Amino acid sequence: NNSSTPESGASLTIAKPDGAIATESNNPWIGESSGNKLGYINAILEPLGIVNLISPSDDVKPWLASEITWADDYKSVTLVARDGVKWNDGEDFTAADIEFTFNMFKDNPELDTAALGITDVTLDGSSVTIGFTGSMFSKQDKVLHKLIVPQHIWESVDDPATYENLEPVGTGPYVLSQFDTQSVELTARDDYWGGELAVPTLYYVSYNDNTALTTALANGDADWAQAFIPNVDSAYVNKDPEHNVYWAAAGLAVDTMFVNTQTKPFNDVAFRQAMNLVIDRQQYADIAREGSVPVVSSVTGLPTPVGDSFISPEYEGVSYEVDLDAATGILKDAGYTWSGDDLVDPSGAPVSFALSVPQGWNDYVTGISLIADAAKTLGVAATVDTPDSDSWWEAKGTGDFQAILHWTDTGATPYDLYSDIMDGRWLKPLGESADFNFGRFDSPEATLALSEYTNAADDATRAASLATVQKIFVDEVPSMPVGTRPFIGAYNTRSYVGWPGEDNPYVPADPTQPTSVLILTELEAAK
Amino acid sequence: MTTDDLLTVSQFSVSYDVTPPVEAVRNVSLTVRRGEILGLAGESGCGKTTLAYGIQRLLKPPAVITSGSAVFHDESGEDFDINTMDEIQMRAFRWEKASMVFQGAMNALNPIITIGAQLQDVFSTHRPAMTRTERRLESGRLLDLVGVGSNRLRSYPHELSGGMRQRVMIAMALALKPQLMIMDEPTTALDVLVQREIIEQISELRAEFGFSVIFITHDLPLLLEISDRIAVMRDGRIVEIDTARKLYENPTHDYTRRLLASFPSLTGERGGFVRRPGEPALDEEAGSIR
Amino acid sequence: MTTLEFKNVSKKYRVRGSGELLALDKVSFTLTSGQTIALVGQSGSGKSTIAKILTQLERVSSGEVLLDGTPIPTWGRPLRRYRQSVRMVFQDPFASLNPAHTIRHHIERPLRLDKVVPADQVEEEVFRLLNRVRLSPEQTIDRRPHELSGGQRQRVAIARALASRPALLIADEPVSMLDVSIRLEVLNLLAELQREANLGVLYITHDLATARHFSDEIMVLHHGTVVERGKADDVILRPQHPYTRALRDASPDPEKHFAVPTTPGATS
Amino acid sequence: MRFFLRRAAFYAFTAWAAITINFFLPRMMKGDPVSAYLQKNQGRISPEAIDSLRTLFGLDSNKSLLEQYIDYWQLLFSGDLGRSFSKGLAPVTDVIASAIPWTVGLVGIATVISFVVGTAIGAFIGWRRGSRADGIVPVATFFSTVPYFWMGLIAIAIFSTTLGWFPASHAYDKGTQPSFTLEFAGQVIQHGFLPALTLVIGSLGGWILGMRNMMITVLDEDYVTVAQAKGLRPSRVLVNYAARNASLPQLSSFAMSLGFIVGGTLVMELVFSYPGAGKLLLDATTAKDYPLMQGLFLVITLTVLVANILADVAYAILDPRTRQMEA
Amino acid sequence: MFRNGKSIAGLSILGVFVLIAIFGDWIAPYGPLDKDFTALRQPPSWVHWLGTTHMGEDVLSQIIYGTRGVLVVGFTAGVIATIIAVAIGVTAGYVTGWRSESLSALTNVFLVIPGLPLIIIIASQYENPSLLLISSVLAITGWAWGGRVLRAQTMSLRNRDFIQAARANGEPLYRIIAVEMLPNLTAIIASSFVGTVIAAVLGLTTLAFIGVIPITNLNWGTILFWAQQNGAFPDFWWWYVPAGLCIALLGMALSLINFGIDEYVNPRLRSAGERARAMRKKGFKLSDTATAVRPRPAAAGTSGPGTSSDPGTSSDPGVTNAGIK
Ligand SMILES: Nc1ncnc2c1ncn2[C@@H]1O[C@H](COP(=O)(O)OP(=O)(O)OP(=O)(O)O)[C@@H](O)[C@H]1O
Ligand SMILES: Nc1ncnc2c1ncn2[C@@H]1O[C@H](COP(=O)(O)OP(=O)(O)OP(=O)(O)O)[C@@H](O)[C@H]1O
Ligand SMILES: [Mg+2]
Ligand SMILES: [Mg+2]
Repeated sequence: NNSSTPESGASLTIAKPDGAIATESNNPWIGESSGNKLGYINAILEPLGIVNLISPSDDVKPWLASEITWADDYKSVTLVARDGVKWNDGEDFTAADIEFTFNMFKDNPELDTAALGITDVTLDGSSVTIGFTGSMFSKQDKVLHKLIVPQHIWESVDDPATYENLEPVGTGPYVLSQFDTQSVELTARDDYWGGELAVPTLYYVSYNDNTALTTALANGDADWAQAFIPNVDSAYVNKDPEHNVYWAAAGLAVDTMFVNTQTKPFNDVAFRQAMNLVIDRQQYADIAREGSVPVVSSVTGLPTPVGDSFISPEYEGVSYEVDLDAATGILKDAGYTWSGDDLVDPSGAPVSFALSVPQGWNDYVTGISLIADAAKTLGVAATVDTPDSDSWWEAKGTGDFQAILHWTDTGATPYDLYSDIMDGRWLKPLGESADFNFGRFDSPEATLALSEYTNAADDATRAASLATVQKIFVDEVPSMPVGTRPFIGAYNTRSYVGWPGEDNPYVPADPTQPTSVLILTELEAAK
Repeated sequence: MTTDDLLTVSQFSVSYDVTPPVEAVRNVSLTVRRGEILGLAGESGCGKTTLAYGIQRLLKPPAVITSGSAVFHDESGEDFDINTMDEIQMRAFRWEKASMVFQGAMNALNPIITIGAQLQDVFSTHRPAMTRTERRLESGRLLDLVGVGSNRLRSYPHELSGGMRQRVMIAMALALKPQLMIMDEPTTALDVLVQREIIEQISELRAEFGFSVIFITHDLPLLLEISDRIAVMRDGRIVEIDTARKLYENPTHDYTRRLLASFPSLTGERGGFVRRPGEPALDEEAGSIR
Repeated sequence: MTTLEFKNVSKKYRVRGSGELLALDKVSFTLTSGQTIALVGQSGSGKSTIAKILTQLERVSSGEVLLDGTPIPTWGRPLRRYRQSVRMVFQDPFASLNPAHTIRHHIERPLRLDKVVPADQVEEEVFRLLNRVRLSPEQTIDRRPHELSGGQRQRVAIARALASRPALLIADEPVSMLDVSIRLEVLNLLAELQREANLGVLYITHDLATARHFSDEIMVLHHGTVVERGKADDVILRPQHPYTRALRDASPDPEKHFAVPTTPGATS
Repeated sequence: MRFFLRRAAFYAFTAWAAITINFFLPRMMKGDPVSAYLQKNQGRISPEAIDSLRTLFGLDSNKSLLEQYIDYWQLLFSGDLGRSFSKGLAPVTDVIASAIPWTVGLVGIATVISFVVGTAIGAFIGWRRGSRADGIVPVATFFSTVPYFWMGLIAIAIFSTTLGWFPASHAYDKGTQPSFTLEFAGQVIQHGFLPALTLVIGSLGGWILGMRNMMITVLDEDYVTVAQAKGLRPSRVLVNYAARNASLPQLSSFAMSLGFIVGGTLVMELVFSYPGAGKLLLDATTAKDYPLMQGLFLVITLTVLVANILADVAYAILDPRTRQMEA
Repeated sequence: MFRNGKSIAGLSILGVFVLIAIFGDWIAPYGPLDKDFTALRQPPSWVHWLGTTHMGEDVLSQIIYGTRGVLVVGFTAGVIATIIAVAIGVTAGYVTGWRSESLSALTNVFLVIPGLPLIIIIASQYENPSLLLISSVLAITGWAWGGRVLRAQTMSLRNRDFIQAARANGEPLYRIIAVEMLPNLTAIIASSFVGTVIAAVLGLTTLAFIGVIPITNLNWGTILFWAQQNGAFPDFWWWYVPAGLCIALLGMALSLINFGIDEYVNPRLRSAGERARAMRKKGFKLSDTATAVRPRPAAAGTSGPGTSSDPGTSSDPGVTNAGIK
């Protein structure tokens, strides 16, 4: 089935590497329900609007809400329900469904895994206004990407957390036609509000691991997946270079080396700056991520091009460069010396540190091996630890480490990225478990600037505070970004075209996101 | 035409082709007469079993028959040269003409199959025309004959005593009314009372059916009682062969004499036995063990 | 003078599936050093059970065993001292020697265990013992059991039993597994040693002929009870109990067989 | 009768011990389901969700270990195994029910095939010892020492990726639903062929060798010679007198080998994306999904015990001696 | 045993691996983790005999260094498992009644418990588990089989006369077990030891492959883990084929040793193996049901008529009639 003639009416197989699906549950609020795990729930239920996380400066695309109006301080939003949308059981979609859905989060906070903090939901004809405890500026996507469920079904549900929703009713383009532990089949609606759909049938399939998934993608058993494919060219793209596409679009999240800023040696800014200068981001992208993700280049840590519009003028075009001389210069200035090849700190102690990531997280393990090698160029004895993931997780939270690789959250703004690294709101004393800012970077200015950024009511204030944040980030090196965390998508154009891609990045090509509904409606049969 | 001889063994040799080769039976010649019990005596390892198995071609590699012949003179007048038969002929010959009772009955019966099934095996192989019922009836009759009882057909070997097992073996050997029955130490593992019963049984059956028996044992007193003629073996050769009485009263060979002397008399006074003080100590033979 | 007395000894075995089995029923007898008693009986009559009780490999169910009038100890050092004076030769010389050890080990162990001789004389004593059972020490001492013939092995077993200088020796069918031609030699050897060391011997056998010649007294065991006991010749030649008679009549006896002329092959 | 009572008591004890261990083991593990969940979703779930998840999983109650243990037994007896954290809070019984048939089906069949074929080959090699057939032994042994996952991956590379003869994954084609049709059966066979074949090849060696060695021992028994002396056809001697006796020890190893099914199947399921209990167990273990782990442990333990009981019964039927002698 | 062809072959292969394990540092052309970023995923060449990994590490060097981890874990696990198996199995076999039954039940519980999760759980208790710990865990899940075999064997030894003789001589219990019994169990212990080593090697590599054992402990399994994680299957054969073959080769060597032990314990197996072939050369067929007839003097020149028979069918006469009248 690797033939290159497009097949009209071909089905599309969407795959995940997550192991057995086991039992059917189309509950959209449970992360591990079959609907969420395979992602097919996103073809059945739809969000309010679509935020393009790989190009946040794009306008938000209204979806079930035909109008989206944020208050200036982003503490409330008013949504107008789209007209002419029908649930797939024939009922009309109304604003009351939006109201119901958000009320459910308000009443069952355990379902609100984004911690939106909804205060009130008011229905006013065809519009709904939702109020929040805090500013949603940096969480716009999380609000708008909530899937809307039908009130007439869900109002009689006792416990929405365990409701299996076996006959899912949604507004989305597809309906569930057959569930099976091997594959889930969805068929296109002919009364979809968004118009005709090119793909008549979707299959969602799970493979037991990445290798099996890669094999399936390569031989055409699977068409579309969000999966990291090592050595992507030879394993996948080259199997059908004309049609196979692997697209990793950077979002506003990075893999970064959190360093413990409260203990030696990373409590010294000079040492952090020096380390930052010897880490080779290109090498990380090439080797640890096997060339399949974009490099993080801006010194602000913001991935490009997604973050370009957020980079303060001061750092525009300033890129990470490996500069051993500069690094040694900084160290010398700070009083470091060398004994033979070994770096000695001003107090006379040799400098060493341990890098750790859990065993089995192989790109990270490769990553820290590279960083350890880089540290050796400074004369630092850097060792690589790969404890089991539970020990690592615990140590990470309590700050019992010197350096780890970790990710930051992603969002429509750089807020998550910076906040996760340097925000005082996460700050916990060593020994207590922190959820972010693992390195215990303690900078009231940064905390203040971040808070100003997310709570501001105007763009100028935001720009100013973001610039402050970036300056602190660059100067004090609270953490060292090493790579981007892109949205990955692998698909082929044999039967369908119209995919998002390098040249038309309208959403990430991730089939498990609420935004994937847009892709499903954009696909066209290949000629 | 039938002769008086049932089996003629001449210049029969068997060796085990190991390094160095063991010549277990050397140029043995003997005849078994129709209806007689021929005893085969000799110490352990002298080749009794090898000879008995050898004339039935039952030995497994590395045994080879290196010379001689064993000719079976059938009632019908036909002669079978056992050494020239092929495997299929051999299979048809076995049990039909000559059957065996093996040393150690516990091991000679398959422990996980009923004795009935093991008896019926013989019929289904050699008498394919028999029906299942006939086979069962016949097997039952055989068990009755040897005094085990046809109700034991469904018993497993371990459910029977040693004596009963040996009788089952004898019943099995009788199944096809063979003309020759070879018994390799059939009573060695049994106690005297049981041994006596079995010996009597064999004598009775022989009187009834008229088959010949080659009876192997190292228990000379026993042989003397039951055999018509006795062959004494040593080192793979037959050193003396004669009627039981002659052998007992006038052993010509030294070895026979020594063998006889190894058995103190139950009721008499003979034997080199030094129980009572004052009698001379051990004979010289004992020292040779050193 | 050592006396071992069995007083109303009964032994029950617990048998899986079928409750209990009375292997010995109120058996009483006395064995003194210098005396040989033969214990004969059919298979399963309880002969070996008596031997096992004597060596304390099994305990009595009721009754008592007295050594010189005192009950025999059942554990610890006293038991070991008791065992030193009562030794056993097993039926199967192929099984009673440990295939993994040399002859030296087999004979040395009791010497060292019971401290029969000072440690520096052990070697000498081993040689003496081997010589006594007419084995050449130089040739046998470092061999393993599988390198010896059956008769030689049984001699080693006898040497081992004698090593502790026991007062009483129990021989449980010591020659039934041996080749005919060497049985008498071994028995003669035992008899000789018995005389020399003034041993008390319990000779267990089912062979009436050797029992008669080897022992002073014969004790006939039937289903766990002693049915007859008396001077060896008396028991064989003039049996009182029907069971003894049956046993005797069943034993092949060419002398009797050929005394009356019979047709060949027919049994008497 | 006593024999069977003793066996029953023994099985009851084993079951109790295994189930108790099953209860305590997961609780000795480090980490908890929530952090396992966050780890698995690296960055896709914000730590802000921790509290919601704790409530969701019902981890916010504090009960002593003993109370939990008692609850666990109560739930067991009521047939309720709880809900699985890592499978969308689905009832554990459902999750297991969806996986067990595949494991038992494929691996069970493969084990049986490998046992039957291996025993047959072993019997043949033992019978014709010294012949060229002996050459099978080293080959089979080689395959049984090859790591299974490696063989599986290579088999996929050759038979699936390169030659395209067999599908590389799953138990049947996507878009079909299990049904009792010929077509579905055909799919199951096609998908199951490669995993089953590799499983069989990987485990054949042990059976062949065990049977061959046993055959050689049995062939020296007197009753085999007797059977030959009776003039029985060689095939009959082979089947009724030699192989039948020689296969008895194989049978008890077979019962034991059923216990290794789940461990052995894990790698197979991983490599061939086959649905089944092994992968489920690994997933449950990494996700700290106690309810699912316990449920699987329970099912596995009971399966093994039942298999052993069956083997015991079969042994008792085939070997009359066991009925009398001790276990 | 050391004169057995199979054991010699097995021991030689094992010997080579042991040498590699000991002298790995000298033999290996590169450090196992030395990265050559200019030579990523290179097929075998003169520079890198077995090619390189995705980070430019030399596969050959990794295999050489990995040998040590495999052997150390395999043998340590084997030793520990054997100690447990001997302690529990022999005791359970020697004592009687409830003591024996409960030890046997313990053994069975260990046979029933799924080993893999047990390994994962125990291993997860420790940060950076040492080779010793991994071995112990593999041993804990792997001793039961040997324990069972040893129990059965001990039970049959217990009633043997020489043990009874030792008891009757008043030997203390520990001596009976240690001096009288154990030497007779050595072959079985050795074979169960070799068996657990094989199981431990396979277990270790499998666990490393599925990523539950720290990959910092370089061994052949971790090589395969990295290969699989980095998409080596099926294109980069040099990365995964040698490690798999090494495992199989080591397993094979150990199996050969076990064959040797088996044949030592049970001489019939030996005659079934090599001697059977020798006999075939002499013209015997072991499946023959009739004894070969081969007159001595006539056979001087030829190897005997028996050899001329066609080995094809079993109904074949197998013995040609050398008519002696
Ligand atoms: N398979 C064999 N390989 C080599 N030699 C053998 C083999 N079988 C028997 N022998 C030897 O052949 C000789 C005769 O053995 P055979 O079994 O015939 O003796 P036997 O008289 O029956 O002894 P027993 O009274 O102990 O049964 C012995 O020396 C024996 O060692
Ligand atoms: N350990 C045991 N457990 C149960 N029953 C036993 C045990 N040992 C012996 N018996 C039984 O006790 C009875 C007497 O056995 P014993 O061994 O004393 O007989 P024996 O006279 O020595 O027989 P043999 O001449 O065959 O050696 C027999 O019925 C036997 O089955
Ligand atoms: Mg014989
Ligand atoms: Mg006895």
